[in-house]
Amino acid sequence: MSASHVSLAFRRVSRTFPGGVVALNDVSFSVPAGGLTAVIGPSGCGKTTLLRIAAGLDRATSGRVELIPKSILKDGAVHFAGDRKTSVCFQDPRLLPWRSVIDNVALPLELAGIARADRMARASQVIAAAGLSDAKYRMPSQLSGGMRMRVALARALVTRPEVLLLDEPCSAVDEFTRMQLDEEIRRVWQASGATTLLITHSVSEAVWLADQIVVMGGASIDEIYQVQLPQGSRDRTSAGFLFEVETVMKLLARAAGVVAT
Amino acid sequence: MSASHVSLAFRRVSRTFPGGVVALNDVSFSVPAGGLTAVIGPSGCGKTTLLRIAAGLDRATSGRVELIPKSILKDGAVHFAGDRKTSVCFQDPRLLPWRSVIDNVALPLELAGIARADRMARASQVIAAAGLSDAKYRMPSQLSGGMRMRVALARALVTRPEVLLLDEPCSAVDEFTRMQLDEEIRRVWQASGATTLLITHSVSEAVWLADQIVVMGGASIDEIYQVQLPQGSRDRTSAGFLFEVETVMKLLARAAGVVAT
Amino acid sequence: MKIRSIRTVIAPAVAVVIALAAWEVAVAITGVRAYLLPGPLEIARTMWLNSARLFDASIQTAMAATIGFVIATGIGIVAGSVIAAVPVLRRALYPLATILQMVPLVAVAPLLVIWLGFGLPTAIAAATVVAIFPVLAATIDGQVSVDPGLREIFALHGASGWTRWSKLDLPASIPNIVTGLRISAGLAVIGAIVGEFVSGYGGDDAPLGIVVMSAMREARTDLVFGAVALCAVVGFALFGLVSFVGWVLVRRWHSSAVDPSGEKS
Amino acid sequence: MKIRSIRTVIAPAVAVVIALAAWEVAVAITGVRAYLLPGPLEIARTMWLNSARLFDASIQTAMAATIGFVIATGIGIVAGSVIAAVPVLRRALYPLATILQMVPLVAVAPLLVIWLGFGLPTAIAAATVVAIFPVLAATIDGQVSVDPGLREIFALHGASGWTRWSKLDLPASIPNIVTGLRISAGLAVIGAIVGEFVSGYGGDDAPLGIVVMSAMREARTDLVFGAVALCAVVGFALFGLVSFVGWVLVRRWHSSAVDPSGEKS
Amino acid sequence: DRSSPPESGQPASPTKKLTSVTLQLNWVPEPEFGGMFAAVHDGIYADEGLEVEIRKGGAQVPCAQLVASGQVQFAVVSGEEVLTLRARGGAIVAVFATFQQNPTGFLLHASNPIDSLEALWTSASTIGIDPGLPFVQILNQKYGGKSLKLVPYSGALATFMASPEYVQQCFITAEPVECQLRGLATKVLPISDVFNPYGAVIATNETTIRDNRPMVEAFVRATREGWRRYLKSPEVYNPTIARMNPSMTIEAMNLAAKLEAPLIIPQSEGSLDGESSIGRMTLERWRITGEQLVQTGVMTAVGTVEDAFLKVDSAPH
Ligand SMILES: Nc1ncnc2c1ncn2[C@@H]1O[C@H](COP(=O)(O)OP(=O)(O)OP(=O)(O)O)[C@@H](O)[C@H]1O
Ligand SMILES: Nc1ncnc2c1ncn2[C@@H]1O[C@H](COP(=O)(O)OP(=O)(O)OP(=O)(O)O)[C@@H](O)[C@H]1O
Ligand SMILES: [Mg+2]
Ligand SMILES: [Mg+2]
Repeated sequence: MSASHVSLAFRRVSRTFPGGVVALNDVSFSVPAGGLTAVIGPSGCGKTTLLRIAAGLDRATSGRVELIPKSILKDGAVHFAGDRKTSVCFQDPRLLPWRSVIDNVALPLELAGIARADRMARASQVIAAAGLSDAKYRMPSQLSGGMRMRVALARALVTRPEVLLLDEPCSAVDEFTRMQLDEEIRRVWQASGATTLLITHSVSEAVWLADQIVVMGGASIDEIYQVQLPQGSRDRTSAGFLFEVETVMKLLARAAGVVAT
Repeated sequence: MSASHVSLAFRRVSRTFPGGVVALNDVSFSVPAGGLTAVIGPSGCGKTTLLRIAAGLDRATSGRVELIPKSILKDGAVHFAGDRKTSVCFQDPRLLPWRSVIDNVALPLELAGIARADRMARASQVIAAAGLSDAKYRMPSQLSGGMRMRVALARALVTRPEVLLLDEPCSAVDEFTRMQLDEEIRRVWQASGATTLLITHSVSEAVWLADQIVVMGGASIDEIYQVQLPQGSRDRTSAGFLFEVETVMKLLARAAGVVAT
Repeated sequence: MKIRSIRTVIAPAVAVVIALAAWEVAVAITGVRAYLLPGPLEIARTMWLNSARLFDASIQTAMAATIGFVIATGIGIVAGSVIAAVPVLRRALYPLATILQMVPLVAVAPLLVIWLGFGLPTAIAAATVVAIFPVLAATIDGQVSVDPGLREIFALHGASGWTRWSKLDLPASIPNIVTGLRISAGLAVIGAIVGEFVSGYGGDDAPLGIVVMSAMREARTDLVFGAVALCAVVGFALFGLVSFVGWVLVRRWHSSAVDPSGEKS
Repeated sequence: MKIRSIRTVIAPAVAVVIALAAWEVAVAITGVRAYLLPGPLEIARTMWLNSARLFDASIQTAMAATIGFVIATGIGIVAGSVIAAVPVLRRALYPLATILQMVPLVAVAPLLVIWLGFGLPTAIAAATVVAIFPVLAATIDGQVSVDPGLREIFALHGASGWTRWSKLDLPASIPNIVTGLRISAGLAVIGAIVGEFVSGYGGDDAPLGIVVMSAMREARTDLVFGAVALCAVVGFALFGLVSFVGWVLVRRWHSSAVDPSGEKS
Repeated sequence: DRSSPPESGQPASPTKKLTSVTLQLNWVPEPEFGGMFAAVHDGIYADEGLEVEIRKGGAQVPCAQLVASGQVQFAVVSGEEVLTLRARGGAIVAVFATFQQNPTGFLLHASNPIDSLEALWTSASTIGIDPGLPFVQILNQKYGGKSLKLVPYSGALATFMASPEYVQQCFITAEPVECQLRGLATKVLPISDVFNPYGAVIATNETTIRDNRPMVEAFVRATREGWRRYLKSPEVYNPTIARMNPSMTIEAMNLAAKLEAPLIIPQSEGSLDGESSIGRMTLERWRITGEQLVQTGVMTAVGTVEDAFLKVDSAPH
């Protein structure tokens, strides 16, 4: 897999919903080609809105999103074609209720016209990585909440995308499953060189995965923090790691308007 | 508010789903009257199934759930009447899409026949505690994912129930909002003396709130841990707290079959 | 908002105009005889010449159709809700209700006439009978498929019967019921017309059904089509009303009406 | 599973038996004349005495109704999907389609007979015309209200048109379409009967519509009701088939069919 | 193939190729079509080189339009339908008038004190009648009829049988017979006194006459002969009719045949032996009907009544 050459830049993006809710106010930052940027911030601060605009599913009221070199600009919205290989994992699983786990995971491959045997093989692989091999042929209604989210994550990773947008993919699972999934995300990210935007509520997840952490507070950016640890050799128990987590936690506390205890 | 006199006991509860998935295998423990027991365990280990059986929404294949002193036993299933004041917060928000936030939160009071002015006042109070005052009149489709879960939690807390069953109520929110919600849960729990079962993925949440932590691994109980800290004066930064967290984390790691790093 | 409502009116108007123009041209080209298929212009002329009679007839028929439709709506929603709520009834009566729908009206017409007499009551009864099943079926299907997750919320608070119905089942199934009502609206008009075939009064205050019959008898196909056009107008008015009410009820929450940028969980 | 399917058959059978018994008793008590309303026993006797003729007639009518229903299903689903997919068409044609439904069949019957000739083709066309709208409306409403969250998944992968339709819109709207088909099933039979009214068959193989007409003329109300009962049987068979197919398609995922203990997000 | 093959009489000579034609009835097979069935039964059509398929009809079958547009060669329609459709541009032509006297009337319970059209039309009765029948206008113009309640004729006799005050239109040889067989005493007020078009007219279209006039004439001759035989001994042919219409008993058919004979046999004709002029039409009668239709507003002008019917001589070609 060659590294992605697409970088994702938000330029003064604002979004006001009908009714007057300002979800984003003048947000600017960029995810370098092949980089992994995490977005953290309190609930309701506009993270999902940001991701939806990046995915072309919503439009900025002003400002624009650029995909460089291949940018398509139109009223501030980016429209991805299928071949652009963008994957999104939404905050809710969004599985097709009439398809089994493996058929849900294989859906993007199916839509890309990949042969059945191939797509089953690749889907099985990510399903195994998500710890769902036993549930491969179950229907969504037969899964636990965390399992459903893992299926959704597997579906996002199965295409080895160029641009990967993840909205709290691990929030419904326990800390150990989360670590496994983090490893899978990193594996896919590194193998494909995808330009990745990860929304998360876990600071340690952000520090472990990201090059850069965007801390949001109420509709705008509070701080952009560059993680000081080298990729690939991060150790959750090391002092350096804990220090970074502490630092980001403070930034988040400030953004959330809470005095950290 | 008087303390609840209902204790919740699981006696050799097993649940096998049609198709052969064993979700619970011989699970026994009890939540003392007015106590708060947390359940932690890897994704898919049977936590939600346990809660559903306690709520009378699913039936144990064998074994039974007892509500003491008022136990109603019938084929291992417990059927709550409305006056029993059981509240459940499910893993997914389950809001009525045609009702605003405040009308969703007030629903249980409305169903209990409480007058409009009263229920609006009480609903406004829990909505404020959940940090949603600004969004009181929005429709569910206008909320962020975390906000929806907070509405669901507020709805569970608004009745000051005798038995409170919470299924990962805080998984979709950031760590600071989570702390606020934890405080609200504790406040309601202590004020009402509700016998509470809390499913969570956050060990520190479990340690901060619970008297007792049930650690599950693959369909059965791995360990039942009594938290050694006095209720009401727990400090997340104290050495004692961090030690407890460490200990429970190890139990969870063993249950999850992961070598803790 | 404003642009949208203008479009809602203009688009079907344009479609109608195009369809009529195509019809006129087709009639002119094929030279089909007027007693078989008159062109829209000729029909319009006939309607104009007979406007007083046709107006009265339309009012009569509209009344029968509307009253029948309202009754069918009431019965359909109530009976559908009861049937949906009680599994035994659902199994037993849903199939039986379909039979009701399949009895050709003309076959029971003598009975209807004896019970209800000639004129409006029978036309109303016919409209009701024909319009009831779609509402019933849609109500049942809508209420049976209410999200079980929401059901559980109500069950936990001991809400059942009337409370659950009014606060959950009914609002949740409104989109289905509106679909059913859209179908029923048209059928009510047909039912009224057929009812008039067997029970309408002749003379000056003849309803559309009788106008159609006598025009057919006199081979006045232009008048037949004129009357048919008015049937369509009546039905269309009912349909529009239903669609509007449905839109008002559902716009705040149902996915098809929600702002497309709103995320839905 | 087995118990459930037995119940599915027994419950309506019991309901039918109860309804028939009540009818017989009511007829006996009120002493209503047989030429107005014969009791079920007398109707059964007549059906038995005319079984050969009625059997042939039912086959004829069933054929017309079934073929019409199948055609209506095809056109309804295809046209409904196209209309749902293109907003301009939806605004323009949905209202227009309702008009189609409101044209009384008898009024256009001469045209149908002249274009399609006698017998089966006209009866099929009539069944199709009458049955098409419920499928169309249900298809449109079902596909318009597909979960926008799932829509976005497909949009992101550049799936549109045929792919999105076959893999998302169609499966997601199957429950709606099945409701529409349930309504259409009954209407198709009515349509076939009315079609037979206008396109009499020659020979000995008269369909049910003709049997009804001639029996009415001769005040043989028992035979009328016998024929009507068979109309109901035909419609009921179609309805049952639709319900069964719907159940098979949906049972694995739709909430109304899922194991009630299954949690749904 | 739905035609009834000849079962007796002289079979057609095998060398002669038969021309297939269709006759569309406007009701189910009954004695009012007896002559045509007799002609099929005895092979008279076949002798004339015709293979005739008789198609059942019903209340809603658009017979006049069908024959005018050439879907069938022949159809049974009413006299006034020929003129109205011609006024609307239909190329329909009458070739044989079965009923010399209008067979339509009003059916009343015997107990009903009304005994004339005038008494009926000035009463407050409820009358079941097909909307759009022209004689209603004629009666209105004559007697007013302001207090009458005109309701659609449902085709069902049950309504009549259930209500003693109720009056309905009838075919003189059909409904009264049914009532008589059920022991219900009735009386009939024929409308031929005020409106007397030909009844059960066999019509064809102008194209058929232009292209194949000999065939049309052959058909008329054979039909005429069929009627002569049928009226002489209807019981021979009624079983054939009954086979196509099992809901009417042979007994009822025999009775109906007796009742219809005086309406069919021209008044000039003493007996049915030898040559017959059954089915003949006169310009005078057609013109009167046309004028009445203009009077009622159904048509605006009488037009060329001469072209509305075709006289076919009885003499063999
Ligand atoms: N309706 C069902 N039919 C079959 N299997 C089911 C059904 N519901 C749950 N299961 C299975 O039962 C097991 C336990 O599910 P449960 O929802 O209790 O897990 P959980 O501990 O709540 O997990 P999570 O933390 O991911 O929510 C899982 O393997 C799941 O796949
Ligand atoms: N369709 C909408 N209409 C109106 N307001 C909306 C809409 N969607 C979102 N909002 C509002 O916009 C703000 C940002 O929402 P967003 O979903 O981006 O938050 P978030 O950062 O993803 O939160 P969470 O962590 O809880 O998911 C919230 O206040 C929300 O209520
Ligand atoms: Mg979000
Ligand atoms: Mg769970």
